[in-house]
Amino acid sequence: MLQLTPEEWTAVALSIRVAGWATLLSLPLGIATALLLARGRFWGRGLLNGLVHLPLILPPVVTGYMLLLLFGRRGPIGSLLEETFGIVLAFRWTGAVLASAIMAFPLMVRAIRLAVEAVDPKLEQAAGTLGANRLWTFATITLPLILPGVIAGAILAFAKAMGEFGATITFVSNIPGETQTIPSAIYALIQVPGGEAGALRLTAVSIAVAMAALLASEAVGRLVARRIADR
Amino acid sequence: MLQLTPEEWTAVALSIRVAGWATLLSLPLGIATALLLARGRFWGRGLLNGLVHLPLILPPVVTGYMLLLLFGRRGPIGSLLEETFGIVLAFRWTGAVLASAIMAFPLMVRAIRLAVEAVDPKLEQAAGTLGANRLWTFATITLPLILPGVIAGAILAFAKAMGEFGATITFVSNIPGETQTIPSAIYALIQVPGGEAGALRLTAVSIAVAMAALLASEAVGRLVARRIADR
Amino acid sequence: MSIDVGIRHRFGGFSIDAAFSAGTGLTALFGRSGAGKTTLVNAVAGLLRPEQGRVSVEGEVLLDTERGIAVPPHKRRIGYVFQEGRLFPHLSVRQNLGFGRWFTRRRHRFGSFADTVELLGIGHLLERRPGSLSGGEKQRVAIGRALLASPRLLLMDEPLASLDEARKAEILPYIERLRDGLGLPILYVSHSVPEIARLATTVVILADGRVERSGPPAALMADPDLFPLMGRHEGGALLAARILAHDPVDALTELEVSGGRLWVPEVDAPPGTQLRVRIRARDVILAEAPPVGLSALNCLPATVVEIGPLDQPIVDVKLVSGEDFMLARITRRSLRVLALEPGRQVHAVLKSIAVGRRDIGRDEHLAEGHFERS
Amino acid sequence: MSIDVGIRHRFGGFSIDAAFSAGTGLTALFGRSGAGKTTLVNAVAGLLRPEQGRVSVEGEVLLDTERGIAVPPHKRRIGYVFQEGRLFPHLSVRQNLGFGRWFTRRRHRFGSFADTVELLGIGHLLERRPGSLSGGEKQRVAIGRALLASPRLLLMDEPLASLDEARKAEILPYIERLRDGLGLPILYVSHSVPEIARLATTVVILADGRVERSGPPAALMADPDLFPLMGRHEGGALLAARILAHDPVDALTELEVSGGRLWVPEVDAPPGTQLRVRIRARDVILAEAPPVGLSALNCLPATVVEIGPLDQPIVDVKLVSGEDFMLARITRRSLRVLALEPGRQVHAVLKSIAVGRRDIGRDEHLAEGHFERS
Amino acid sequence: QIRAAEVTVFAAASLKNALDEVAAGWQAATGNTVSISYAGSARLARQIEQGAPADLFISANTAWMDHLDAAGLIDRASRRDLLGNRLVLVAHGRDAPPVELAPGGDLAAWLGDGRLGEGRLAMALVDAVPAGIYGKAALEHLGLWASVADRTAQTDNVRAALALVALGEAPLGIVYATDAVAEDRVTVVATFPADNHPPIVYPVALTVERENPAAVDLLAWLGSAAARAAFEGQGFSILD
Ligand SMILES: Nc1ncnc2c1ncn2[C@@H]1O[C@H](COP(=O)(O)OP(=O)(O)OP(=O)(O)O)[C@@H](O)[C@H]1O
Ligand SMILES: Nc1ncnc2c1ncn2[C@@H]1O[C@H](COP(=O)(O)OP(=O)(O)OP(=O)(O)O)[C@@H](O)[C@H]1O
Ligand SMILES: [Mg+2]
Ligand SMILES: [Mg+2]
Repeated sequence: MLQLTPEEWTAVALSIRVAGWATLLSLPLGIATALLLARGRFWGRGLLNGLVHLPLILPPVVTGYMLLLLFGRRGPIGSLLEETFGIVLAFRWTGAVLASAIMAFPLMVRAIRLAVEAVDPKLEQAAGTLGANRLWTFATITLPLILPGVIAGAILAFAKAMGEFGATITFVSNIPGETQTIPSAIYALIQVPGGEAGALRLTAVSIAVAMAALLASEAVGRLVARRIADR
Repeated sequence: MLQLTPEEWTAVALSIRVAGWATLLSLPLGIATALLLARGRFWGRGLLNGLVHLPLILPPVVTGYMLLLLFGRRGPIGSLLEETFGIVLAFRWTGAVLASAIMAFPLMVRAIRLAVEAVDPKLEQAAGTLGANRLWTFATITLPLILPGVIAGAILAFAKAMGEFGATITFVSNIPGETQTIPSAIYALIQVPGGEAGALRLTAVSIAVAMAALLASEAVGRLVARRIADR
Repeated sequence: MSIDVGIRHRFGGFSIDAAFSAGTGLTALFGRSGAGKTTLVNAVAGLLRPEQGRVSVEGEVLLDTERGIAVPPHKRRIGYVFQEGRLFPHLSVRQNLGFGRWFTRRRHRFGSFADTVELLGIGHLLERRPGSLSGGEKQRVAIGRALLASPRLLLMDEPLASLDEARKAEILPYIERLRDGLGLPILYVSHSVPEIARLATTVVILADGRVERSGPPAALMADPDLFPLMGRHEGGALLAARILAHDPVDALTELEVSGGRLWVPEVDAPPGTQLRVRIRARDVILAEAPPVGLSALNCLPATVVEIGPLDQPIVDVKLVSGEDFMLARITRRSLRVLALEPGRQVHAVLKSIAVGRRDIGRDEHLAEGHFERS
Repeated sequence: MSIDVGIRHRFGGFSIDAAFSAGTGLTALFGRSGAGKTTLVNAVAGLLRPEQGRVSVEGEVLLDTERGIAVPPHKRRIGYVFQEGRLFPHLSVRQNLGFGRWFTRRRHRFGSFADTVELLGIGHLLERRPGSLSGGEKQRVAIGRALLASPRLLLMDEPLASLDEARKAEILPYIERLRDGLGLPILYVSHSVPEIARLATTVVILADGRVERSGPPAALMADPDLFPLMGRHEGGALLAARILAHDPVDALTELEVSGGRLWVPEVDAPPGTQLRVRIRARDVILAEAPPVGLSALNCLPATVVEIGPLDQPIVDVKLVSGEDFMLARITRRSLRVLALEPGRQVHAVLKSIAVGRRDIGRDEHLAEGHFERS
Repeated sequence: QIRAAEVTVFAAASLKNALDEVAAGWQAATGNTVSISYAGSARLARQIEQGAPADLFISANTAWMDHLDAAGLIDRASRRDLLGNRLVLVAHGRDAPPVELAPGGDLAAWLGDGRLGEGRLAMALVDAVPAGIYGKAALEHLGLWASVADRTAQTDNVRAALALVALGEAPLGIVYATDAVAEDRVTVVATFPADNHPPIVYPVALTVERENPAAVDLLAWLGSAAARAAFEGQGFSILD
């Protein structure tokens, strides 16, 4: 059953690559945003919070369309990026990374934020009295303590990225080998008669990959949690 | 700009209803699942965890199709429900509730689970020594302590349900007044040239509703968190 | 037997294998940091399930690993004042205090909310949340919470550790009342010898997870071997005493002990009341003849029965006065100067005020100790 | 002035408005539970930003709300032993201990890791995580962690509260060494009068957020007004003393105090060393004439200068012996029997062993106290 | 440009089977490579508007091709109607009896046998997706729309409508003939006359911004005999 065609394999590989990069690249920003939202007291906090949640609220097509308008070659940001850095996102796998990352962002931020809110500031204060500045305190105390949340956020993001379809196909289309991820491939397959078997196979592969990632993250998460548990 | 047609208003009202019920109904199950996953030590824990994450990993169409297979009138569960309880989900707004709830479930469970894992079991032990059995301990100690996570999970679920499109339309299709939620309406609008304005209006409404819910939940969350913070 | 505990358990590098029985009254667990006191108490409360063990309270078996019995904590009706507070952060102080009351049958209840709050001096904190309480305030709320659950056994793990002397002095008599008035069995962990001397019916000394000694406090406190553990200046004798009369003019009370009479600062109890009086070895001066013109009011005739090791600069001299043993700590030089030796008749001189309020406890139990000891 | 603190702050129902200055040495904060000790210490550490206040340590201004100065905690180089431990749960004991060392410049470092671990007896815990440590073990690790950060000011909030006597006895001399050897200023919160009497250079007594008294411990300990706060049996005099000679045979040390000579259990310091000796009022017996045939070795001639309120059953008699004030607590009856009155010549009799190891502290500072007092 | 030697085609998703076959033939014959992005016509057209690297666009309806044409994004000279399709009424089950399509009346009456019953008529979105638009037009033409307007179950694509019928969730559905061919759980019970609805055409055109000259060749290949065979094999009609 798992006899995938080369094209399907390409889609699988691409999906993993896209989901992996999307998770990895958005992680620092996700942590920073979670920290800001959990700890920050600034004007526009509510706005930022809303913005982060937008991709969740909007139908994916709309998000994809907005990305297309903004980051497309004709879009204001897209053209800027291309001119100044030579970075093209539209219709490239990098664009798929952007789309998945944005769609997964609210999930990641929420998970990390919950973890941040659970950190006892008294421990951070203690690190301060021992000479650690904010950055060091973050690196040695806060970050390790929120690690379970970071892992949970990362795995949510990865899973979401693996399954993301609407925004991705709208933003970067469905070009085999470049932007055709598993969900797009499944979509193409079920648009025509006789594609179901292929769709099923791809679904199975997708589940397998995501489950492997899930199990790995759970294992790491438990390990980390055990280390932290002050019990 | 916010001059919606009566049909669009119907879609807005329906979306709120669907998202609201989806959130409310899945909450108890979400809490239970989160507890099981966080605290349980049973065979099949990994499986349950995987199952919960499935809707995130799968392209929404696939999830919708599976729902159709299982909960359709001809599906094993669907027919059972209809025969024994007279509950019909297919082509009903109740089906939309089911689809949104399932799509939002992984988000809800993760948030709550993180909160459960942050609860200090020593406090629950203390409640035990004071005579509270497990149920009372849960109601008086655990639940209040995980409330911020529950609220975060609920708002994530609500937002997700407001934006859910793929699984819903596949499962219950698009029946104005019954199953046509905002995302379906938006989708229909952007399929035709020149439909952008309409889509934009609906998008704005959708954002407004979700933001209101978000702000409310944040406010409640802060209140709760302040009460809990043992700082 | 009121409490019967025997457990065996192993953590990474630490293993505990301890058993003790204690009658009614207050059983003090004493031992150095890391000796296993909290572990033992947790097993009694049901929070630790030891590899092997048996716990019974007033005849009811709460744990018996061999017979597979393990009553869950919430059915044990055991109040536990934790070493680290464990107040519920989301509940107000009032709600924390009332928590256990909820689950207590009306007929089991004792102690009123108002009285407990008053005693602990936490009336002004009732609407606060525990998060911002001071260390001592938290501890007091924790005590109140456990008491108000009206348990049938009270576990207290260093309950007074971060309280000031004045507050301690207010709470100690209350614990005595619980012990005697209500007959509530108490398992009490403390590093403070004065507290233990005053409160304990039985002392269990733990060292490295094993019971090193156990018995009535009188015997243990007078055991010079244990002085290093207790801090040398706290050791001494516990005498059973009875109130003879009060002298309202000088505000003194005359006690009868087996070896004679003692004047101590007024004790608030009617003549005839049985008391326990701690006489620290450090406070006892030995004299060849009853001294005159001295502000020390008490002088008990005594006979030297034993003299501690002479290689120490300070020597513990064991005396018998009436039926009671007493200890006096003196320098080697005084020993030589007074030419003390077993059999020698001396006089034990003691200031009245050396017997402070916290050295006098009510006691119905010490008598038992008496018999066991002899 | 080494530490200069003045803060004003208001929480819901509690307001603190306290200021004190302290020279080098150890400043003890003393006061009942909820008096505001931890609040004050937090302000010094920079963890609480008071509404109004000024904090300076050795001339460096750390906080001055008026000038808008607030040095962040991590730049203050202040070691803080918290009342509740606050160990990092995700780090091993070793990592917890080493945490501050990381951030300390090499030239500022003092104390070796190995020695500190040895002193605190936590060598066997190094690879453990704090979660499963016993209460006392946690406290010891917390002390080690603060010390190993090599701070220039040490804050200790009830650091020894849950330690056993033997462990305390090991740690106290170390704190003295920090205070004297390294000249490390220390702000020390404690409810234990013996600890304060032994360690403090300055005592600040807080009540209800206000400084009620502050000054050298000798003056405060001898102040009967403060006895209720300290627990009556702990009050007494602190005498400046100098070692005259050792008697190796009896293992006694002869001290010179202003009123005469005292024999106390051997002190491990060379002749000439300045000490402080605490003489509890409860331990002093007054005699009309130097007694004979008594095991009490010390007898200082003294003059009664003042007699405490006579409406109390127990009376504090203030004596002057040489240049020093002393206190004796006696019963009203003894007062009458001995017919004491101001001006009367008496003899203060004291057992050698009443001066325990924890009553003798090294002291370069008490002399200052002397002058301030007069 | 990413792949200079590669022709990029944006094609309506329903063409996948046939077009994959045609592309394989062209690749074999010319040695060129082709990469085809299948998605809904609306998506693809919007992407071309935003500068997508498409050389050739095959739309499932004329509206989006017209839209691009108006925007000046396609090579007007190259535009032609490539394929046609038929709209059919399908019923659940292997051997549902055929029905005669006659104008007028009530749907139930129209079916004569109450086959719709309480069930719904599965269609693609009637205001948005081409198959739905055509279906609604056909029903209106027959005067039946009013009776089924609130009995439809509309999906976001025609395959989903087919799935509803295949699973028996909806007794009847309106789909393309090409979809019905390969699904053996449904029976085509009627074919809508071509004049009942706007012509179902798949227009094709080169984009203005095409960067690969081979695209012209591929466009020509779409009219070749081999290509015709492939399209017809999937049930499409060849229009030119
Ligand atoms: N989960 C555990 N894993 C390993 N060692 C443990 C664990 N729990 C307790 N210990 C060890 O068991 C010993 C006894 O701990 P316990 O808490 O009973 O001591 P304690 O007598 O209460 O000491 P303290 O007076 O310091 O509170 C300690 O050395 C402690 O480190
Ligand atoms: N955030 C706060 N809100 C309200 N009251 C507070 C807050 N923090 C402290 N307090 C109150 O201020 C008083 C002083 O607290 P602090 O912790 O300084 O006491 P403390 O002297 O250290 O007492 P203890 O010896 O019990 O630790 C207490 O009554 C406490 O309840
Ligand atoms: Mg303990
Ligand atoms: Mg405090």
